[in-house]
Amino acid sequence: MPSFASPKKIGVFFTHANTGRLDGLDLEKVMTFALELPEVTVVEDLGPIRRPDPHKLAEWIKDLGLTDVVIAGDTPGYHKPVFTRAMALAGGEADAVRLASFGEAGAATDQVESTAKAAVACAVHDVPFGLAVTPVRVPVHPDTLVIGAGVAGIETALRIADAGHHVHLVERAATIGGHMAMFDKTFPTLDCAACILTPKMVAVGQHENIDILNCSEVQAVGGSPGEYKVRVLRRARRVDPEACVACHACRDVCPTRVPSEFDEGIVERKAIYMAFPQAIPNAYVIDGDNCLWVKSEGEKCGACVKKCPKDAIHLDEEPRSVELTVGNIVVATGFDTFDATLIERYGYGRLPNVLTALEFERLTNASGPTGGRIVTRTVRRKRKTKQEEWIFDTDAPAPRSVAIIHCVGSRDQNHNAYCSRVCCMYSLKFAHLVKEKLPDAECYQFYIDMRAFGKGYEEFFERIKDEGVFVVRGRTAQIQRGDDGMVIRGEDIVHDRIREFPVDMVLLAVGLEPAKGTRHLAKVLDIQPGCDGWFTELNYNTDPTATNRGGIHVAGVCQGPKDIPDTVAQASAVAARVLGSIISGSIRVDRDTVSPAEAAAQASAIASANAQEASWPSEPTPT
Amino acid sequence: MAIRANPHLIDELEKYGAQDVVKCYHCGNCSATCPFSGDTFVFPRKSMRYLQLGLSSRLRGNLEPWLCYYCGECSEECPRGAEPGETMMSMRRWLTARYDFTGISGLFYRSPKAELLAITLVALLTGLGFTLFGMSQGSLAVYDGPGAFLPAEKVHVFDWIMAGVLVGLLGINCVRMWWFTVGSDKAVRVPPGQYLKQVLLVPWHFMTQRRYSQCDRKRPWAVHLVLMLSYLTMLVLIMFFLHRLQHGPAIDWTVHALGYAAALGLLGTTLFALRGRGLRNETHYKHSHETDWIFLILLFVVTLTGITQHILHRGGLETAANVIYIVHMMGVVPMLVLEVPFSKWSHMAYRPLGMYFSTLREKALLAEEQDSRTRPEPVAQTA
Amino acid sequence: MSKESRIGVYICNCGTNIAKVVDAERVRDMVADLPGVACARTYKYMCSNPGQDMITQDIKENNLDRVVVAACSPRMHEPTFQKALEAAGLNPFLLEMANIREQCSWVHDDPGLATNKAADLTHAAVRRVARHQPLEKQEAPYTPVTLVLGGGIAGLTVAVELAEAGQRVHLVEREGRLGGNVGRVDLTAPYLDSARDILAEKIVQAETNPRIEVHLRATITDLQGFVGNFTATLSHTHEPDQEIPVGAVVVCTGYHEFDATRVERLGFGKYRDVITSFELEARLRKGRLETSDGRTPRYVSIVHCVGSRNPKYHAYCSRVCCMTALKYGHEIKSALPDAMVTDLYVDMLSFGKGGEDLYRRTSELKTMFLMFEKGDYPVVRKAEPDDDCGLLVEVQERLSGEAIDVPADLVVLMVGMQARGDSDQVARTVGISQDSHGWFIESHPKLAPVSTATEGVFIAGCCSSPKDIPDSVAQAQAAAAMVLGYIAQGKVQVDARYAQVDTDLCSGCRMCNELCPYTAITYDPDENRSSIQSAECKACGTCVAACPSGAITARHFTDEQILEQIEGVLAWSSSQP
Amino acid sequence: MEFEPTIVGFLCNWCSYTGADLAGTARIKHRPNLRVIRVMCSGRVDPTFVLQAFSAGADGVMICGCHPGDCHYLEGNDKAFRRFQLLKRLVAAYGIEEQRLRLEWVSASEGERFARLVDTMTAELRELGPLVRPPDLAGAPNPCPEVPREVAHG
Repeated sequence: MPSFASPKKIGVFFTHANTGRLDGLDLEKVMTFALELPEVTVVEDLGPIRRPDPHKLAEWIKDLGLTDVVIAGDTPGYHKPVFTRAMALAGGEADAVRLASFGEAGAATDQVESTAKAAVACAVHDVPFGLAVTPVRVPVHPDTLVIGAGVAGIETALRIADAGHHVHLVERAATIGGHMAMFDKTFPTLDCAACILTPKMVAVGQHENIDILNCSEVQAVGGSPGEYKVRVLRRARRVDPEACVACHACRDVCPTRVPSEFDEGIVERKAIYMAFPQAIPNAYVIDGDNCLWVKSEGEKCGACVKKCPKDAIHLDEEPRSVELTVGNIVVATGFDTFDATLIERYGYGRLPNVLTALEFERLTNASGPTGGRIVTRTVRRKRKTKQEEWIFDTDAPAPRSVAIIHCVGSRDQNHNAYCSRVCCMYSLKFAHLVKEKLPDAECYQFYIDMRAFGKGYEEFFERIKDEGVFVVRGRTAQIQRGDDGMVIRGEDIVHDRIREFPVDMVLLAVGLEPAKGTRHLAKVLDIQPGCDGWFTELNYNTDPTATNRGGIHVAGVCQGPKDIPDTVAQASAVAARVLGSIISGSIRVDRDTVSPAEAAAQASAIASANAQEASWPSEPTPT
Repeated sequence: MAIRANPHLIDELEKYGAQDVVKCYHCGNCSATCPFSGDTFVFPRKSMRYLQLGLSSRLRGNLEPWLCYYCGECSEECPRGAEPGETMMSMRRWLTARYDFTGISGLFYRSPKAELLAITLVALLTGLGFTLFGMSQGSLAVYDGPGAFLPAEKVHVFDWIMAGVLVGLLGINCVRMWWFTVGSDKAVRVPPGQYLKQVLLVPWHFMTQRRYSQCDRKRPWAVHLVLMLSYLTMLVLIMFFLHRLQHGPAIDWTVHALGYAAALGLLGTTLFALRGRGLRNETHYKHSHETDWIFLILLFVVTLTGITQHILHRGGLETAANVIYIVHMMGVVPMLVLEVPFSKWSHMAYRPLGMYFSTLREKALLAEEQDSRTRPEPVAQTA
Repeated sequence: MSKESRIGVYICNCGTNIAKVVDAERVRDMVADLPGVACARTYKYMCSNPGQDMITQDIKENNLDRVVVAACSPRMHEPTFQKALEAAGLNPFLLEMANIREQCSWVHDDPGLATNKAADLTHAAVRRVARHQPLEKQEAPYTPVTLVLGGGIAGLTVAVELAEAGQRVHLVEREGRLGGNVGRVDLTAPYLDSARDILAEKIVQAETNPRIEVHLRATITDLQGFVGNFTATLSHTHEPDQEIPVGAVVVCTGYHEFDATRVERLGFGKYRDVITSFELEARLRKGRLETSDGRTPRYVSIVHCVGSRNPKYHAYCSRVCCMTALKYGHEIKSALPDAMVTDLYVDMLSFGKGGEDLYRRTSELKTMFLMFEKGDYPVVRKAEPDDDCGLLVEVQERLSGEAIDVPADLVVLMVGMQARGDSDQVARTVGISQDSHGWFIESHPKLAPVSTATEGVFIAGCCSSPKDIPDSVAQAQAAAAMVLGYIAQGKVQVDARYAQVDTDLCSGCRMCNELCPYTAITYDPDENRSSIQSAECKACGTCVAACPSGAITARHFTDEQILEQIEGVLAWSSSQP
Repeated sequence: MEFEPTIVGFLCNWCSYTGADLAGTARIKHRPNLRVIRVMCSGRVDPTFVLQAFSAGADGVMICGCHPGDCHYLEGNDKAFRRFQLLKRLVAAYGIEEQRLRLEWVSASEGERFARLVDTMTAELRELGPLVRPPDLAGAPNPCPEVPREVAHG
């Protein structure tokens, strides 16, 4: 607690944890700065120490007569307990150990030094970093840009638009809805994803305050916080969504078939297509990469144009750019799933009945190729080319046994070291769907740790076990072609044995990865992607949606894997920030430019003001 | 009765080369990857577990490290980088130390300095001994025949004495291995008939490295087999045909052809292994314990001096041949005396025995299971 | 009804959700001939855009004046279809839904009986809708002042967030200090940031912002009114009660820790060196990580899932304990470099950002992890005199299959979260419901995770289920967004469903006056009549059922509508011919 | 064919109807004999509704509300409970067996309980057989004005 009664002697100790956050930082300069701060008597660089000895530290503190200790570095908290103990051993005030974290502010590379200095100044004065950095406020443009129209983007857009403010919703695909639109059911309540999402999609489509820019990508961002100038590239749709009535006439005459992205390639679509019947905008679109007319530069085909009763098709449409002016930008670009072909021993791509999670979502979906029947993939000869192809046929035999493998590409330092957070639960959901539709089929879960942490999740796990699903603790090593289907091999750790048995279908619980193009977008927006590629939030604990640039926010999975409830909550949270700035008419430009001297002065002022009335928590009284 | 966890076992194993064991979070990937992991012996995860918890009694009776040939697949696929393959390797070193009743093995593994010192000491003693012995026998300028500096027949007597001592030492350790892994385990009763029935497994595995060949990767097996057969050939030639090898200057192709092949085999494989360990170009070469280097370098030196000595002799440079011969013996003696019973070389006995004992255990457990199956089924327990 | 109505009936297949059990076509054929039915259709997904378009198109083309949708629960999609009616220019109250999914196809197996039931429900809806009247929604002003219950991290975030947007907030805290449970924590997982700094920032912001009024040692005792126009009564310990008008209420009352004495085998309360995670936090913070007799512990054992993931105590996972335990692994190793840490867990739930990384790094510190079976808690006992530790923790270790004795000088119990003891009182006061564990129920976990059944009352943070700090903060900000949404509009729409008194029929008996829980009914002695303030009426209908002269009508739940519905459900299936 | 009784259920919107929906989302199977009529509160259930249901052919009537103390409208279920005491006597006076009329508390989280209630009531009514409708039931006037407090407690 700051006090004028006795003079303080503050020691500032620098530590390193090799997180990469200190790259390019000239520590000498920060140390010199620290030594000039009032009451600082010692500044030491402890180097990359692993485990300091508390007794040695205590002696040191005693010898130097330190009253306060500031630990500074990229993750100084790791050394707080030992310094606290050393302080107690030295007979000092245990509470007088403070942290100056350089990682906290998520500063851009060129800001590392000034942020570090400011953090040290704040800790020396015992003032939280967030308080000392006076936010600069600038007027804000009332329009908002939302990038990505999955459930997060939709939720944010609706919250803002419902409050009466204009939203530009940019989506790369032809329809809004994102991944959630592909799902069949959602865990743990098992209500259908479409039932939850489609009303929201309809509301977005009808909302007078939202304009959907589909088939679009953000190309460039200029301007400054409060008034960003955004250039959006609108790729050619080639079908006017206003005119199209989704009568399907064009689709019927289109000669080109390609795998449907929306159905994860397990069924085909035409070159003129609608991703799914509930697509918003509810209109057809032409896939320029596959359309015969486009590929032949107008030489061939064009059948759809003749068929269209509304003259909605314009095959020669060119891409164009639009300029938008917005006050806030919300990034909600979501994820892509891990490429399962990278793990060869699972045989994905080689073995026809090894499916990824999204493929299974489409297979089991009532609007999927088999009307929701779970069947194995069977071979068929193409009529024209006589080539063999593997398809899902409604009449194909159902699998007698299904194995679900968790953590595919996740929790694995050879691929993604992080946990994808949703796979355990969706795997349990798959098991339930298999058991519900095929009560006689055997279903196995191969897992490492069952992460059923949300509301009602653990209960769902118990229910799945009651339904007769075998849960095996152990990761599967490989799947090989067997005499009759496939053979799966994994260790059943709890029962201390290797399990090797035939299965008809294997579902790979693939993890989540930042959506393709995330790094590029980060560059365009000048915000930071973290070490795993997910966008870095300004403060992990208190600012989970803000970025290092004022007025640019992140929502949903693009900040890190999340399930739907957490995504929706976070998406709404962003809306609070956006609405708050619009209602108050100004926006914080904070932490973009931190002046260490100013921060130090500010911190010093707050500290002396607080010396009279202590207001932050010291030793709490347990409730 | 619960077993007390011992956090310090990992520290001990680290001296034997274990690293990153603590990273293992028990996904079971390694056990399922390993083609040898089956119903009775599930490894390497379980062994890693014993190590993490510090269950040294379980680990001492564990045969599983001998069933692993370190193809390295488990380490490559490990999602946490916990190096199960290297852990099994270090457990083999630790077990070697446990089997060795003298304690010398443990000392060597824990302190490579001690091993180097011992090697130097033995080498110097050997050099001194053979020089004194040679001076008493003849002239340094004569390699073989009358007046030879080191007459082959007499040296051969020394060879046999050394072989006898080594076999005795190793034999005691093998018996200890049996006691730890089979004999003392009351849960497993191996009928004496089985011992006899399966005994051929030992030479079979020794000669063919059969099991190694079942790894998904074949090259390490091939290299190992060439090394092993070359060494064995050389051993047989030296122990039983020394006089025909040593007498010159004519070349006796019936033995020399074999000898040259074996020398080339040894030279090639040691060079290959040295290069691999240097470059860390394969998973099982990624981590090298000091004893691995010592062993390889010794073997290389011995091979090289053996060849040189032979060339010098056939080339008529008898004095030089004798000097190099002594240098050769200064490598051979420490290699055999220290490596065979106390260090890496001992695995030539423990591995086939490991196969043998594990088969015995497996059969005994199987018999027991069948026995219990004929008994009435106990009331099924609900999980 | 003089003129025959023109009713459109729409039966949804909901993919196969309904059609798998209920024969939608048969239901359609059965209701198609009922009096007043102008058209009847089935469709795969009625809630989809094409489905809704079909309804609006029909209304326009077939001149429909009433619509029945037989689909999912009206709690799910009534607003969706009401919007579809509005889009076609029809009053949204001329819609009735028949719940043939949640209450029919999902719970019955026999297609014949289920189809009959669906037909009955649809029939009833047709009969009822014929009696529907167009109703108009009313608007009311919105008071841009927000009441936040709970001064923990969630409540502080809501308050600061709203105040930064220029709005006034009353922050009510039961205790004498702000900060809540985060105030008892020293460092946060996974980055070991200072919890004190996090809180201090928020607390200073809350205390110094003139738009936030902090009420310490205060509770809410009453909440009257409706969204935008609530009156909350605050009761302070040392001051008289205070009534404040607020537009919305955000409940952030947090959690309470599990009482570890309930799990006897863990020895909490029996051995002084068995402590809870909060006690460990306190010792770490004081820099005195010692045993009860002042020794430096050589062995520290951490037990997960205490009170969590066990139906005997709480079946749910408390979500934060694993990460906290991993954090302790680091903290203990930092304070006591020579100590050996064991971590007894069930499943390691290190799922958040940075979580897996923390788990790996804690492993690298040679923390010994031991896995026990859910519900099979380890047993703590006193060590033998010749042991080098004070306690032994016996655990049936699943990854080795062995019974292991773990040495411990200090055993730390990761106590889970449970609903606060006073949460049912809070729930009753503000009109929200609780689940079987006592957590507050959100109106929909995915559609509206921070809204509740009462409009204008929101929940955020751990009071709805266990959460870590970032998730609580996100929820708090989400709640702030909901409030700002109202404020941006400046007004609220009042439900058109309320009770009305027909003054001609009212006898002035005043029976209803006493019944109304919202004091929405006033009696005029001059006229000897009662009347109802529509904005305050919440449409429960108790007064309607009680009125002896039948003078009160519940709009949209009139006697005749319900009687028609009763006859509708029974017309085809009553056992009597 | 076995007798399938028809039951009319009056479920309050906040607890019991939500509980019945929960039985659906959790797929807790139960007998299809109940026909649900949603009311905002169990306190809304006018005795006329019950008599009308019996008269129109119901074999049983089940009223479900929030548990005591949990009412969304504070004490509507309490009113329902008091009214029910009188209603029971009235129904008995018509010669209708008491098992045919039930008042139950089902919270929003009790999908399972709701399903079991439907099953047990259906089973009981199967035992009882179809309701023999008393001739004077049809067209009865509002038989049950609000009971004064003293009567209810007495």
